[in-house]
Amino acid sequence: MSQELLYWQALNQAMDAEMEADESVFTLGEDVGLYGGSYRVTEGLYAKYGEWRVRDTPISENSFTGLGVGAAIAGSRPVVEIMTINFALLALDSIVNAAAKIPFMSGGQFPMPLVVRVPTGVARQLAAQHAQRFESMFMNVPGLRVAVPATPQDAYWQLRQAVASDEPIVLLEHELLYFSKGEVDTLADPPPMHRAAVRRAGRDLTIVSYSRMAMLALEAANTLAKEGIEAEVIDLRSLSPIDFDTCAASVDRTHRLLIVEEDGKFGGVGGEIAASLGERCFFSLDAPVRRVAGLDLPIAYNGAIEAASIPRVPDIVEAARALHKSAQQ
Amino acid sequence: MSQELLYWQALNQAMDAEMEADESVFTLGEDVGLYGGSYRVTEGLYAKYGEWRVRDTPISENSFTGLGVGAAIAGSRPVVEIMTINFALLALDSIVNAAAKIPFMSGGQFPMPLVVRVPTGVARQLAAQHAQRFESMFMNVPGLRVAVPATPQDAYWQLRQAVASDEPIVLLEHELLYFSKGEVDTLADPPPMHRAAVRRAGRDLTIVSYSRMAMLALEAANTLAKEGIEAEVIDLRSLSPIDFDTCAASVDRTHRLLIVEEDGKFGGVGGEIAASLGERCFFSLDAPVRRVAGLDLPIAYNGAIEAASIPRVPDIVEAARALHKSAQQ
Amino acid sequence: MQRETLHRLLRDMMLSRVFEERAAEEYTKGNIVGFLHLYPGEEAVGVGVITAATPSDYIVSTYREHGHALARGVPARQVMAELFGRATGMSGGMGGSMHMFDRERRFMGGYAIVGETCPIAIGVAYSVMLKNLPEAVICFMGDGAVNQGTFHESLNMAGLWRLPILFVCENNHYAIGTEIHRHSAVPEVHKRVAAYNIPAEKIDGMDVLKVHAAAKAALDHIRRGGGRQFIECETYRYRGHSMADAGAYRPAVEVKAYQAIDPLSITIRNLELKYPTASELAKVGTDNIGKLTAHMLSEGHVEHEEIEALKQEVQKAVDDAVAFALDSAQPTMDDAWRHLTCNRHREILI
Amino acid sequence: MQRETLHRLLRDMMLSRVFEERAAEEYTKGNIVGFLHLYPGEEAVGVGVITAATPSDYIVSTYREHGHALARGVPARQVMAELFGRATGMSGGMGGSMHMFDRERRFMGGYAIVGETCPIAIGVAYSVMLKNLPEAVICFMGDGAVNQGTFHESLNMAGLWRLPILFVCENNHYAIGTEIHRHSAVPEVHKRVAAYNIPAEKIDGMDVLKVHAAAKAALDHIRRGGGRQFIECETYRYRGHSMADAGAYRPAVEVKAYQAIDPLSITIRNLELKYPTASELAKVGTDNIGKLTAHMLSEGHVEHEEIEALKQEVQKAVDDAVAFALDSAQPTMDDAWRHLTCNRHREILI
Ligand SMILES: Cc1ncc(C[n+]2csc(CCOP(=O)(O)OP(=O)(O)O)c2C)c(N)n1
Ligand SMILES: Cc1ncc(C[n+]2csc(CCOP(=O)(O)OP(=O)(O)O)c2C)c(N)n1
Ligand SMILES: [Mg+2]
Ligand SMILES: [Mg+2]
Repeated sequence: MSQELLYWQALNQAMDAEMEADESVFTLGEDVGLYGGSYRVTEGLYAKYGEWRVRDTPISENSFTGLGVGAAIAGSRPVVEIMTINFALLALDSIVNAAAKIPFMSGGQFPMPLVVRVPTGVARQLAAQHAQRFESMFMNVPGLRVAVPATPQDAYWQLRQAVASDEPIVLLEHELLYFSKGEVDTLADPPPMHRAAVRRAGRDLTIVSYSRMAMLALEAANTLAKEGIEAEVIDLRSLSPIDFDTCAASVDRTHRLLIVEEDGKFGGVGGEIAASLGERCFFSLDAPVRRVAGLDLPIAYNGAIEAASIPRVPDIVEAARALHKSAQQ
Repeated sequence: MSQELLYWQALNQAMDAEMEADESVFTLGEDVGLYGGSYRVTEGLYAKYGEWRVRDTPISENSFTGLGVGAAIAGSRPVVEIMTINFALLALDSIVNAAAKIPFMSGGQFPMPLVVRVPTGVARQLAAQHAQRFESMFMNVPGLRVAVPATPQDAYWQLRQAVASDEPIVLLEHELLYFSKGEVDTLADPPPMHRAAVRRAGRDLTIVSYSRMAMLALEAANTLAKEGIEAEVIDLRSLSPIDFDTCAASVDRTHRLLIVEEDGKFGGVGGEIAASLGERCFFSLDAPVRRVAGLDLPIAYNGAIEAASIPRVPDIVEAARALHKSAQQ
Repeated sequence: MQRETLHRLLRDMMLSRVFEERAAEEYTKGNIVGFLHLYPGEEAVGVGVITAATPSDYIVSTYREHGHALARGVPARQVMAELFGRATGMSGGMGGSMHMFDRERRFMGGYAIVGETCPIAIGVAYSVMLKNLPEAVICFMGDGAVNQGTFHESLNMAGLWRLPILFVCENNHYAIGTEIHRHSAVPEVHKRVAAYNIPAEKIDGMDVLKVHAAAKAALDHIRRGGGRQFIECETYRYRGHSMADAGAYRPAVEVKAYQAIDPLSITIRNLELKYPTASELAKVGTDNIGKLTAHMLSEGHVEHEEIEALKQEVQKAVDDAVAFALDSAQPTMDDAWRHLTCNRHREILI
Repeated sequence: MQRETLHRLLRDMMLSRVFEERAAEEYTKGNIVGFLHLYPGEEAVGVGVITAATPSDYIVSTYREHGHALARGVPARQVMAELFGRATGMSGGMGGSMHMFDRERRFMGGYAIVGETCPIAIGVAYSVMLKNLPEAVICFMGDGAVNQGTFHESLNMAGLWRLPILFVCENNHYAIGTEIHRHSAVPEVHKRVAAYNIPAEKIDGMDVLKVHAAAKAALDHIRRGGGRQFIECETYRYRGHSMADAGAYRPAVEVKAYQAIDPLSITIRNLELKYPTASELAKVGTDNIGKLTAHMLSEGHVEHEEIEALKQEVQKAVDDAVAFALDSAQPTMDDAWRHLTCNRHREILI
């Protein structure tokens, strides 16, 4: 059954479906209840499931996330919403020191069916403390998984898969995607949660990206096609684990790799991708792996500076063009 | 004036020198005062400078680090000790959202002479919650600097430079280095704080490493030399910024790059190094860049498993040998 | 209280109100973007407290700080220009609504992470102690911020070391859509402060005179070495949490009830009151209200025309601020990089 | 109180004491490595509280939890084997001294991040509420943990939602080398709890009977739906903070004074006391001590020989535990990977 939905509606339906199917699923966070969630993801659930299963919390990020950890080891299935990634820094102890470690350090005794949903990314002029990305912070944490749905369909699938999983998962939802639209088939079988999607086939170069930037990369690919450059666009869908097989297969065919990420370049997600694929595809690469990334600058409030601080479609086009040219020399 | 000192003694002398020279320098943290610091770095300072300049704090990591931020913008020069990196997760809000952002988001109005000293790394069977590394978490934060002294001399120099700087700096001190010994010249002019050091020259491959692993890489190089393989060993000394020039110059000569890091491989420091140098030295590399890194596994209490979870000298030797061989084919 | 002070209180409140309503308009026009948290209804708190500070005191504020900056004497032009993201703004257009700084006026910033003002403010206070100066630090926070760990940690240190700090809780009963009874096990904030050995009291935050008097007493006490104080000011915001919020979670009767005690109207009404003569007063005795009335009487009260004049002055200042902001240049990328590296001086890094 | 319970209290305290002293020895021999935080002096707290729990209650503990695990009924063998890092240990050798877990006994772990027990325990309690079961959660913390933000945040939620949880503060007056007066503005922990609408009381943590009685009453109340409770148990650790700490920051007279009220000796002395006859007692009246004495009398007391037998039993258990640990296999790398992915079931990730 396919319908056109906004990204937030897809998440909302996924939450509803999981809560309806399993009484042990509950959600909590600031203003997820009566208010319906800052990005409307939990809209309608408070009235339907009551305050115990849709819990408004005080502004206590570390402890309500830790509450999720405790509930998870006691047999419940919590979905914690942290209002934005910027506040998730306050909850890293619960996510990294507790959730990611307990199954291992207990000698495999406990499940950790915890989902942490986090709006993230650079939205519109929210300034330095409200426009961070931090994806890479969650990658260097064994025991934790990180998913980055870019489409309403993936949002629906991956949230349901996350709730169903017994491992702790951080779901990063880009704030500018909540009102993007797409077909959602709620009955179709989803692909594995962490498999990358080839969003567009192409022979000339591979663009690896994720979340909102994957959508920009697709736009860029369309522009490039008009110039005769056929870019293959891979949307990673997951940052931990990363589906390097899909990426490597593509690079081995195209011989060029461009990585597009919104986070700051230095120490960002792209470093790991470039390093891993650079090693794996060393002999098939015709040119250095390139990264188009956010500037290593905090996000300014000023709109023009903000816009120039993260990749835009022309930046991707230009980098792809240069990569394509250099590879032909 | 050169003397042989333990790493912690070098830090202690650096602290003392800075506190003596400048009244606005003070230090705070858990048990830094009466107790003298978990790793003795602040030994003797409480008696000498009194409780206001050597302040024992409650167990409140985020707030006493934030206290440092506030004191820094008010004209003092705080040196915050967080007892270990594992607890620094609790203080990331103060470090990342506040210290790293204030100078920028105030439009350049405020200094941020904050030093955060943090014991880190895998020591001896401290288990999953006490053996983390997290270096890469601090790299993707524009506005923040990260130093990783590996020798008593660097510990002395870099702590003094950090205190003198008006930018916020995280100083990562490996727990197993505190009792390592080395010559310390307190009068010599230090190199720039973030410049890498070529610890050993070599023509066959470049090993880039930092902190304790740089010392292990040196050991490995000595073993390799006996087999006729001459490895150049670069100790980065700093993880933000990284002195890529020194590294690239070496790789362009040796044509092979091995990165040795103690943190987990996936999403770790090595990714950025491999990506940056892989791009820059693409045409001079004869073989894929290799990373020898910690396993992507939490650290187990069990000693044998712990030891196998991070690089040991033979692991480095073996990887270097393989790289050397592959490059000759 | 000086007639001058009374006028200043009134003027600052009016300025804040008019400024904020204009900011809302400019937001609708697209001149201001992002999160915009407005202050109408709460002016008596910020104005009452900040007018009690001396120039040597420090202020640490939240994302709802335009009124605070104005009361601190930052020209409306610079505040508005910051909202417009211009180079002439308080933070050079880098910070926007939530991050206004003015080092010279010791306005140590607006912070957008709830609870973050507490650690930063105790740090400023710690620095004051190190310098051994008779200065006080003012730390603002909302009722929602009280549940953040940093509140607890920081107040404990402030109490333990008797730091020179005045904590001001702007209790408007809501953390975005969550009412205080639904976020705090003990909704009387000042009672929670007993856990930290910090003298605390609750003040009517709709009454600027009471707020001002309490803040003045507290700050004087602090500057004399008395250490940490806490005031909870009960107040109300008339608008939604930010421009993105319609405030639909609040019953209309509640909003209306609080609008009936608008701190601006109350101040004007009080100042306009025809007071009894001194001899009449003496007969009444020295009860609380009498005391205040007597005091105000001795200072004189304002005429209706003066209020009109103030209104016009304030309106002009805000119009001028908008014109200034619109005229101001945008910051450049070079400015941004310069701000990031502002503390590098001539330091050679590598 | 049942004679049986009295004996159990004594036995568990003895076991904990002997176990810990042996652990210290094994540490010196190198059989145990890493951080080792021992419990001597504090046994009355853990034993008093945990023996008051039913099997359906949950326990969340800190890094100083060996005595807690033993009191919960985990065989000494598994506790010791964990200290030795063996595959037969409570956590398969992955966790060590600071991370002991026993899912079956609802021993939900030892946590080494100070303050972390609070959020985890309220989460377990929240889950109990969701399941609507008459179960209680016990959350341990030290006096130093009280200053961590999570304490504040979690207690607020526990108070707000009346979660079925008993917080137990093991107040041994020190956070490593920092005495409580130097880390807490209000050193009476139970008073700080007033900020969260949680009934709190202070108990003599050197008296196992008092601790047991208070915990029992609290847990019964919680299981009957009464919600959140807090007890502060004043106690003392005889050793340094961990094996790495000589405890030189404490005056010798202080340590000696507390050793004179060793909870073990006191319990033994109490149990051995020659009690007055019932009629003699009746004349004395029903004062506090009298009440307890009467109660104990009615249940009977232990003979000196029984205590000797207990000592031997406990010693044997600990010897056996060490032998077992030494005999046990080391976990393999495969085990470690298996533990990391224990929740992957047959899930296909990519
Ligand atoms: C740590 C953190 N969590 C959540 C938010 C999102 N947020 C912004 S304001 C706010 C409510 C704050 O309420 P209160 O402290 O009462 O201040 P008020 O807005 O009422 O002035 C929330 C939850 C934030 N900015 N920081
Ligand atoms: C967040 C955090 N900060 C610091 C430490 C280091 N540390 C371990 S135990 C301890 C003292 C804790 O004191 P208390 O809570 O009173 O417990 P006790 O050891 O006295 O039982 C400290 C500071 C830690 N483990 N976690
Ligand atoms: Mg509020
Ligand atoms: Mg203690």
